[in-house]
Amino acid sequence: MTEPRTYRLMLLILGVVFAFLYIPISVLVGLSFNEGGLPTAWTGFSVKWYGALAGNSDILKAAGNTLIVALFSTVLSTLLGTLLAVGVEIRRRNGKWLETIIFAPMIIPDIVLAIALLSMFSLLGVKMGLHTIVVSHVVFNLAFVCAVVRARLKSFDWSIVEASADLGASTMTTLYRIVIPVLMPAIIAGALLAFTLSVDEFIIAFFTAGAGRSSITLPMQIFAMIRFGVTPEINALATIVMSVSVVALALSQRLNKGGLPGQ
Amino acid sequence: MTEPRTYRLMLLILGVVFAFLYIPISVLVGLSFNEGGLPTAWTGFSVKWYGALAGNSDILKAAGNTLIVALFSTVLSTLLGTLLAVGVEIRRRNGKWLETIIFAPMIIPDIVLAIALLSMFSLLGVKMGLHTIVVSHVVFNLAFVCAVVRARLKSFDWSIVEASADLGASTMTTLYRIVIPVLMPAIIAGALLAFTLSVDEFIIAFFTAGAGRSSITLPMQIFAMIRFGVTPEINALATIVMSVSVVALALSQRLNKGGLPGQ
Amino acid sequence: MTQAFLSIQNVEKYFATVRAVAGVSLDIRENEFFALLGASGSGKTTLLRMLAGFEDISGGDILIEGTSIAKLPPNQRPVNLMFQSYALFPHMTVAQNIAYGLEMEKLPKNEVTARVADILKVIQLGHLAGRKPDQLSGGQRQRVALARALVKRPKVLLLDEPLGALDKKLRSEMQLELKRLQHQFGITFIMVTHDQEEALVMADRIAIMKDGALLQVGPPKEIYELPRSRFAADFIGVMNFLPVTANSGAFQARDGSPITATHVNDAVGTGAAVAAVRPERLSIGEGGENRLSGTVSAIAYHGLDLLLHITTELSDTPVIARMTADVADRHRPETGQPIALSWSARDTHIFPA
Amino acid sequence: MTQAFLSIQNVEKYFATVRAVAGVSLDIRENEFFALLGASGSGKTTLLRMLAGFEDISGGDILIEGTSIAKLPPNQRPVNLMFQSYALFPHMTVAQNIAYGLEMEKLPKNEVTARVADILKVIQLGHLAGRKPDQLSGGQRQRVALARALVKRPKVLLLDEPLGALDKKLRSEMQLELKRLQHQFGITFIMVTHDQEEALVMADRIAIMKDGALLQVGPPKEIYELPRSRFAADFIGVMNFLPVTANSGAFQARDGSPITATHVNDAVGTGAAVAAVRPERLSIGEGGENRLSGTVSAIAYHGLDLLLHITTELSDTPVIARMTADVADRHRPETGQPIALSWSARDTHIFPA
Repeated sequence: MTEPRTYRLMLLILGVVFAFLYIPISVLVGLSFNEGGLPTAWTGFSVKWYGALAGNSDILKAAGNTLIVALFSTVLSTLLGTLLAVGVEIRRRNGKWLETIIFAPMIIPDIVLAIALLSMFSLLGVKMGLHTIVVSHVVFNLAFVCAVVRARLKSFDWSIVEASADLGASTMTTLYRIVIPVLMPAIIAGALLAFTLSVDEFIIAFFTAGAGRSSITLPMQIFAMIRFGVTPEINALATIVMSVSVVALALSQRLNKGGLPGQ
Repeated sequence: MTEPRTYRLMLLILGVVFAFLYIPISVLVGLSFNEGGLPTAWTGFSVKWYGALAGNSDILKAAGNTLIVALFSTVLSTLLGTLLAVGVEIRRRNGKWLETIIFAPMIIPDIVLAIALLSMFSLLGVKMGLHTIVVSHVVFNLAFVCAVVRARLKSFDWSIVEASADLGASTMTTLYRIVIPVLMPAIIAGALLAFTLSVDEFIIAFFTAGAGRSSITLPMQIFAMIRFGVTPEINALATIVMSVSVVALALSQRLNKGGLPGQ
Repeated sequence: MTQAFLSIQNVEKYFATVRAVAGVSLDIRENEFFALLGASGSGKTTLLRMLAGFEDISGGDILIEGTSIAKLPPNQRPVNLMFQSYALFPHMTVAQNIAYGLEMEKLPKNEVTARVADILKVIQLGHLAGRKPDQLSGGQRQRVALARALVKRPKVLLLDEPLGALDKKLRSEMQLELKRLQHQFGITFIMVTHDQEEALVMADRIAIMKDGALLQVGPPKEIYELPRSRFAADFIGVMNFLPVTANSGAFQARDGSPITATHVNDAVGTGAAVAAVRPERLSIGEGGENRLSGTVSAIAYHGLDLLLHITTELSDTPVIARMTADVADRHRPETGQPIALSWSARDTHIFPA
Repeated sequence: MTQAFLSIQNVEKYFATVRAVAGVSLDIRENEFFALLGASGSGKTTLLRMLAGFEDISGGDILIEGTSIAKLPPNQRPVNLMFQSYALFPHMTVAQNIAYGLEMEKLPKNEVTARVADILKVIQLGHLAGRKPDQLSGGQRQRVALARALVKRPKVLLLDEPLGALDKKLRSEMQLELKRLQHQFGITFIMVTHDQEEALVMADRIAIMKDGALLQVGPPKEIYELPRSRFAADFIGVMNFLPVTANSGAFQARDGSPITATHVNDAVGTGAAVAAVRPERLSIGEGGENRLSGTVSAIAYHGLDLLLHITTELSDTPVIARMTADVADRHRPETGQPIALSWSARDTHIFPA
């Protein structure tokens, strides 16, 4: 398994495949700092396209909306997701069906979720706006937060809860002084994941934002702008969105080694 | 922690939150079987909207495209992802940087990946179509397949590889008779995950499909149709897409307990 | 009669329809070091968890100094448990772990500090007060867990396999250390263990549990030397069993030779029975009332002692005889050699077959 | 001189700059049961893995019947390894696991089938041939792993902690069973273990490893009774150490009393040294050349034997004396009692302090 030839083949595949990923990403980031803004020539380093973003009130509005949606949906989904994870773990005997119900949203395609929520809000006659995006993102994020906290709970030593009771603590004291502090890294990791998912999410936000431009978010803004081709502003915006995601998820992973979905 | 009051509160939260998820999904599925097709009244069970889909050549074309893209990208990303996972595990000493490179695509927002790939194909002057979607989906899926196989490799007992060599097997024999059979459930689980991700994926396909309608996929078709409101055909189409996802991921999870991202 | 310190009265436990503990009655004395000894599934841990309050009892009662504690939740019982996994709080330092139980009693801060410092001195970990549990060795963690429970000055300390997670050398050191601490604190200890040697070395009295019931209760010497059932004889230490035929109080081995025994179990009737004798009670040559001869089939050298495996007509499995090093020096046994052993009637037990 | 069967010649192993094995030379005889005994980190496992071919050697050579195998990959060595984890193939049945190694030799199908059936009979698992490894008990898995290696008829079978994963009772059964199988197959066994009792019971010869080097090589009795270093004396069994002062071949204990010893280590000079004696060699009363008196501070009852802990002026730690049950019956020792012990010069070792 460790013969040099096999390993060299592996490296080659790695190289080719990731060239397809990292070259375009690097080009995108590079161009966002290119004075001239054109892919044809490097005319010098500049942050002028970032400056241009700051001068664009549509984009500032979209960034503000994204932040509002992300913050509210993160706080709500973290609270609810943590409670659910702990609740499910305690009532493990209730078994499979509860878990299936909770994790199903991770399986349901985003576009189907988007249509379903849109129909729901229409049927109920709810006027759509940032609040409906927040509710939708809570529904969308909840399962992910719950999954991160549950992953941590799998290695949680429940005997410390019994030890706390044995030493004279009430249920509430045990919750505040033992359970929550021990779970805190996973809770924060879950929150950071929820934040990133919300910032990056396009299709659910697109469907549940309602008509007009007042509730537009950053991915929607990028989507709208791209009809006119990939401009330097889009590159700058994409670089910012990517940076936020990468930083938040790197933090999340650090806090919660092995508990990040898919790792 | 097990007091009835806490538990009842938990159940209530669970109920409210998941009502927001499951009621709209149920309504969507229900309406797709409603003779009249309108949310206002149930006029009888019917599969006529599914029949209507079968008579719509645009939709059939999109379904065909989706299948082609999903199959090719699944086969390629499963092959490459498995090789990578095994390679990385063997060269664990090369450490963190290799892992970061491989899993970064899971962190990069889809919309940024979409823009980067679009720019790349434009720069290279590649004519876009189904083939560019396939390449893009391979890049997008690879990290997920790799993650699923790696999760299984974490509990893989490498001493069986040494035992195989000790008993006289060559590296290739060990690979075919020991490593691949033991990893097979995870490889199939990874393939099913890749298939679902590819079927459901909207924004990368949208950006890398090129102009015109020839390379349209199902999520793109739904997106196009929804401009005219949520029609019974959309409900039927969404139900089909969701069923494919749910079945594939349920299978995947069964095959690979604990190895599915986020579980 | 004076009342027992801790009285377990006909306690039962059902999990759904499965009976885990079957009507156990047991009186434990003040300051006693008591061991519940049994294999996994014998109900010993369930009984311990009922004493701690983590399982409610399906029937019977538990009293401490005459007062029932059966209905009290765990945080109100004058009883503390040292968990097998130690269950230290990973986000707290050693000192914070130990202080936690005292803070729950709402003691003044300076008293908490003083008592934590005192017990840290006793367990000789004062210099590690600021460490987190994952920075401690297994033996240190064990002592912190013990201190955390002892600092509450419980009436009864429960210990769940207290030495199970330690390695061999450390375990035999901690056996005597735990016993010393129990004397020093004057607290009743109830220990659950599956390790018979641990129970023999540490406990004042041992209860052997099987299938949720008590099989035999007594001091270690009595348990080892006067087992009251074949199971107990086999479970503790090594025991040779020879099939015999019983006939109005006389016993015959397979080859017809008589076996005399001081300890005949009440359940022995007429017909098939077994005679039991420990390997260390067999000696070379004549000297005891009972005799056997055979061939040495294997010699297991343990340094300290030899164990001779002797094939004999008296039973299907080899008879095991212990030979101390000085005896071995004189006799120099070899595989294949014929050998004659004898043992006395007072070391012989008869059980039903 | 005839050539050795397996010859390890000045073998070294460096991991980066860390020396794991330091110039080990060792000749192992045909059909020998050899044990490499050491703590974790002593280099014993690295040495075993170099014999199997999983680590290449940094220096020296390994020969079997005069031919170097040092450069051969694992799949071409006439050597098989039984892994500590057993390393059974989880997707294959017991029979398929055992057949795998024979299939690699491209043997005809009917011969493979016959040899698998034969070895299944030997390990008495014929009825489980169709089971997967996860449907077997620990003891059964161990026997399948052994059969899978033995069926290849290797010249040397390497065993990595072969009984490490088994529970106590099963382990002592399997000790003699393994030894019996080794005799039956006539194959050289090299076992790595950290358990000194396992090495004493099973091996024909033992090598004690420490820091990558061999400390002492010899048969179990020699290793136990004639340790050539203080480390070896302490590592195997229990040993009492008494500080003494050496003066031109005469030794004085702390209280001035003379200690006579047959076994004086070459490295002992003038000044501080230690006298060593095993607990089972101390006896009550006068009788040996050496004497000590003290107070019984603790009695550890092990059933079979008592261990007396005796505080004495001769050393800081208590002296441990083993008392067999029949002696204890006569003397009835009690804590706090004064006691006088003696032992003979031929059981006394002197090591450098």
